Amino acid sequence: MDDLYREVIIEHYKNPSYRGKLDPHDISFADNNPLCGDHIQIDLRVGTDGLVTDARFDGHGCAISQASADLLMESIIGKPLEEVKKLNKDSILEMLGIDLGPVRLKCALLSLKVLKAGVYGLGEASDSLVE
Amino acid sequence: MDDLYREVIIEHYKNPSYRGKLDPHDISFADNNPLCGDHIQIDLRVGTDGLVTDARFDGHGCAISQASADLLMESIIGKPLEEVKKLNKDSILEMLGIDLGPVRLKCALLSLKVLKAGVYGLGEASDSLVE
Amino acid sequence: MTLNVSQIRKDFPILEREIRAGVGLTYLDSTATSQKPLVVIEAMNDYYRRSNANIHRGVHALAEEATTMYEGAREKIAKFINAASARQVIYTRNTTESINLVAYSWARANLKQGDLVILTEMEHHSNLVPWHMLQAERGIELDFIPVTEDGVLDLGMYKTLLDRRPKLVSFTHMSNVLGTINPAAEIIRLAHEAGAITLVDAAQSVPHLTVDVQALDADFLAFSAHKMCGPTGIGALYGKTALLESMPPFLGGGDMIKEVKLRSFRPNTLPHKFEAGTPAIAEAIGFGAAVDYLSKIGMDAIAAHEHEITEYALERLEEIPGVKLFGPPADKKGGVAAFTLEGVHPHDVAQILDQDGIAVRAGHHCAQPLHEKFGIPATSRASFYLYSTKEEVDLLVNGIYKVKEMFG
Amino acid sequence: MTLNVSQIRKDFPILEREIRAGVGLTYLDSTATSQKPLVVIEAMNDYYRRSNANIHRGVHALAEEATTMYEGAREKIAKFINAASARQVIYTRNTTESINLVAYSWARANLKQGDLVILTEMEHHSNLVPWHMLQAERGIELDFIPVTEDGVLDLGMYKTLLDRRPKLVSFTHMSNVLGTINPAAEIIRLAHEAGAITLVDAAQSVPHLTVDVQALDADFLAFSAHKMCGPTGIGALYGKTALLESMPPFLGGGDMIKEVKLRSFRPNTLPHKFEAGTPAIAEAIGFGAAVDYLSKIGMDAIAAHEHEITEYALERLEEIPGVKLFGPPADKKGGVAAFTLEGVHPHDVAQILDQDGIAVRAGHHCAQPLHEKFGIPATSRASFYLYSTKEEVDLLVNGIYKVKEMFG
Ligand SMILES: Cc1ncc(COP(=O)(O)O)c(C=O)c1O
Ligand SMILES: Cc1ncc(COP(=O)(O)O)c(C=O)c1O
Repeated sequence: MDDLYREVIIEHYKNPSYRGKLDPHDISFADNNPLCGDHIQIDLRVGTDGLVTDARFDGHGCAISQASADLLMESIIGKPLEEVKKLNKDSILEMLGIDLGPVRLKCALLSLKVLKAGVYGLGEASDSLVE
Repeated sequence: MDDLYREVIIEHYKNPSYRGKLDPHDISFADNNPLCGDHIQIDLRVGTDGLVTDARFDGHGCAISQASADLLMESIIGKPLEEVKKLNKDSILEMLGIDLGPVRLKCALLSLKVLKAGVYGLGEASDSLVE
Repeated sequence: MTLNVSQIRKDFPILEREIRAGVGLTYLDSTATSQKPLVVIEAMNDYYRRSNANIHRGVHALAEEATTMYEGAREKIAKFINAASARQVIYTRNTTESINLVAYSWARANLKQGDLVILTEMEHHSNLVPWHMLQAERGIELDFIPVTEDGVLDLGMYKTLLDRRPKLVSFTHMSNVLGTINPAAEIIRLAHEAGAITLVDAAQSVPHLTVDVQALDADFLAFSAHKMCGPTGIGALYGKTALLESMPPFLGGGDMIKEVKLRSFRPNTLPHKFEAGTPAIAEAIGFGAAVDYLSKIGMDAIAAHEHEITEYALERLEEIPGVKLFGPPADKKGGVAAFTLEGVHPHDVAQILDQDGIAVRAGHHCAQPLHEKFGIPATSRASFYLYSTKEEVDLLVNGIYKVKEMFG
Repeated sequence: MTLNVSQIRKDFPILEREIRAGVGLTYLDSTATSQKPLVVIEAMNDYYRRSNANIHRGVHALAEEATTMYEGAREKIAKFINAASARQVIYTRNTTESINLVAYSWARANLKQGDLVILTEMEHHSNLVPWHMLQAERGIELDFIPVTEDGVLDLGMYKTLLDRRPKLVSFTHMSNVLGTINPAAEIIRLAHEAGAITLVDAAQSVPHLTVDVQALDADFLAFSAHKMCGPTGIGALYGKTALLESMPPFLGGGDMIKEVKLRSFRPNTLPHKFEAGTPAIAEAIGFGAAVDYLSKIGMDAIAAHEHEITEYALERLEEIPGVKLFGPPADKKGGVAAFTLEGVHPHDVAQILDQDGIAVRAGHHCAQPLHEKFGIPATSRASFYLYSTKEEVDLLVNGIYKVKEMFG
């Protein structure tokens, strides 16, 4: 049926591999999607060499937001933080393999916004982080 | 040419009979037309029997506002205050003998508003006085 | 007094639109914003093509025309809610600005630290955040009439709250999530007995019910044109004359003044005192046309039609396994059906329905605290208006079955 | 780079209108509000007929479309004034609300008793009254850059005022009465050197000149769509990002929040933090279309055309015995000619011109203190835009001779 709901998205939504929390963690950040109230928390462990050694997301949201969080966690484990900082809108759309209108885009990008705000040590996850 | 500028209006504008101030007076009130900044002051003398014995207007404004002030003064001298209170939009339009759109109407009614606010002893000349 | 809905639908050009090739529009999102009939679109069109000018201060023909149309619309709107005078109707951008006007002007002049404002747990953010801001700034106190499990206000608790002598009771006439129609006249009567002023958020009631501000005895009442067949960019605040006259101005600028000196000004009389700068002229004219349109059809007939559709929708939705409905039964509510579907996020419900051109809204509908109360982050919401049909309800129900299949 | 004015006039349906039988329209009141080209009217029309929905929170096709159009317009407007990011453009109702937003949010958070705000003697009421209100509430001080006899700002006096370390310098880029184009970049540079923030009232400059907020280094800049071929009901406030981010919200309600609890809220990020409730969606789209229209013609070409018309108008008006013009010569001003006619009140001038379909404005043009400075209560004002012609100037001049005859 709808491209938006490719098998892979429904699969990651129903059976996420990286849902949960990390305790202890080196970085933790949480924020909401103001449009729908969806909430995501991301915990990271980072090695002394600056590589992400483990990552988890928690919270609630739609299939798009949950699947993209799961895919995002998968993609950053083993990567240097410097590379995580470079991720943007296009990285997420590529992982999802779909096109999104402006409202659903916010769902897809929530986890990346939260991730980057955490990595940069910001007080707030703003849209400008992911453009 | 234009009905709005009937002879009588131009005449009362150019040669008003009741322009000036009264000192002493029993009632005096002044206000502005917020739309154009025109200003009118009205002074009245009232006899013990409640009849207006003399009336003057002062200030500046367009032909319509000045002519209607002059005509208004003329019409109230000798009248009881109670009757003055009953004057309204229609009384003025009748004196002028013309029809007016909403903006010029404010010019025509400024003197009546000021007169009635003074007669009622109000703090402000509001539109509701002349409808 | 039944509506000729197929005729009415022809008044709304958008209802003929294809959302995508071969897929028509099933618009079930009128609570967010209504669609616009051609007469409203054309009224603004005509204004721009024939009469456009700035108002009040101009003496040329266009300015006179525009002023007459702008003020004529105010008369219509006043009559629509049975205000005693058009001067009691202030044009604003929307319900939200109307409420903020009261919060900035009336409340900042009248409320001091410790003064109590009563709201309800079912308020839209627009009737919460202005009071949060005032609480932070002024130290006023807020308390809330609770919402019961079945989605109505707990009036017993309200009476108890009134013992604390609130200064203001501000509440929604109709919930945009639960659909609950609150007993506004009673709430206002009790508030007045306790010495409080009242503000009615009528964003959902004025579009859907006959609202009579004098019968309600409302002190302030706020609504938006865009939810009642009118344009975006304009709303209204109704207020009692003595209150409005006693209030300081809100925004400062052109038109709201009687006289300006370099270092001071005198405010204008009502309603202009609260309308600073060039107003939404075309929008006011569109608002007037919307009110004409609704009046001609008749608000009671519209309410009856919506009631019929809502009753049918609740019945059909209830049958679907996994669907949970929120709010009271049809006889206590307007045309709103908010629900959750087990195991599927409301965003996904809305997105999949959209594939079939069915427009419902998903999220917290600007009522996060209410959703929190019910322990859910979001709902899907279908809502109805004079152009809604039972066939559209059937399409919705079929769509929900499709969603279940995909996520099954 | 001369305009094809007869072609341009065809874009504006109203210019074909008859004011009364056999009398065409000579519209010389664009400073009050401009006329609208068909593309702008049609953009809003199309929106209501095809895409109307509430924005941001909807996931259905119409909501996505409306959101894209609304935010797309913001991008266009940002580009038009060369803002670094669309996030720096806040939609408001008009210039007046933009200035009030700064007065309520930035100024109330940053100014305390005794702090100095510098304005000018040629300000529109919209850039006076908000500061009068703050003065009454907060005890800030106001001072004014004087206007010289020939209608320009006295920059020497400005420099002296700056020694008093103002917190804010708020001034008009172009006077709506004198037409004076103020040296905004220099005023801002000097203000910054003195440690002050700047607010530019660009209501008359953005419609008529190329305005580059980055080249000006403006901190805040306010303008209205209706004066630049766009609809009523919408305007904009540009601000520097750091300033806007540091400011508390202004109006509270839907859309401007990130999260709402029963007793508290967190504000949203820019630009949404300042846009509460359902915004003027159709109007934003019309605003975007207006900016497209002006960009296509080219602001420099428009300014050059207006200059030519203004030069001609001043020359012709000056010849008329009894006419007194206000403001600097044509090379220092935009397309405005304010004048008095000896022995005739400006209202009467305007009214008699109207008989021939000539629309000029008469009054204080929301600049009472400036008129007081010149010792007159009112002026008549003719103003020009991209569709104005020399033939219209000739009609105006003939009309004034008629007025003289009537009152002669
Ligand atoms: C210089 C100036 N500032 C401010 C304004 C106010 O604009 P608006 O009425 O659109 O808020 C105007 C126009 O009337 C103006 O000419
Ligand atoms: C109950 C209620 N109050 C207030 C509002 C706010 O209306 P607006 O966004 O038009 O200001 C809405 C609509 O969104 C509503 O449903």
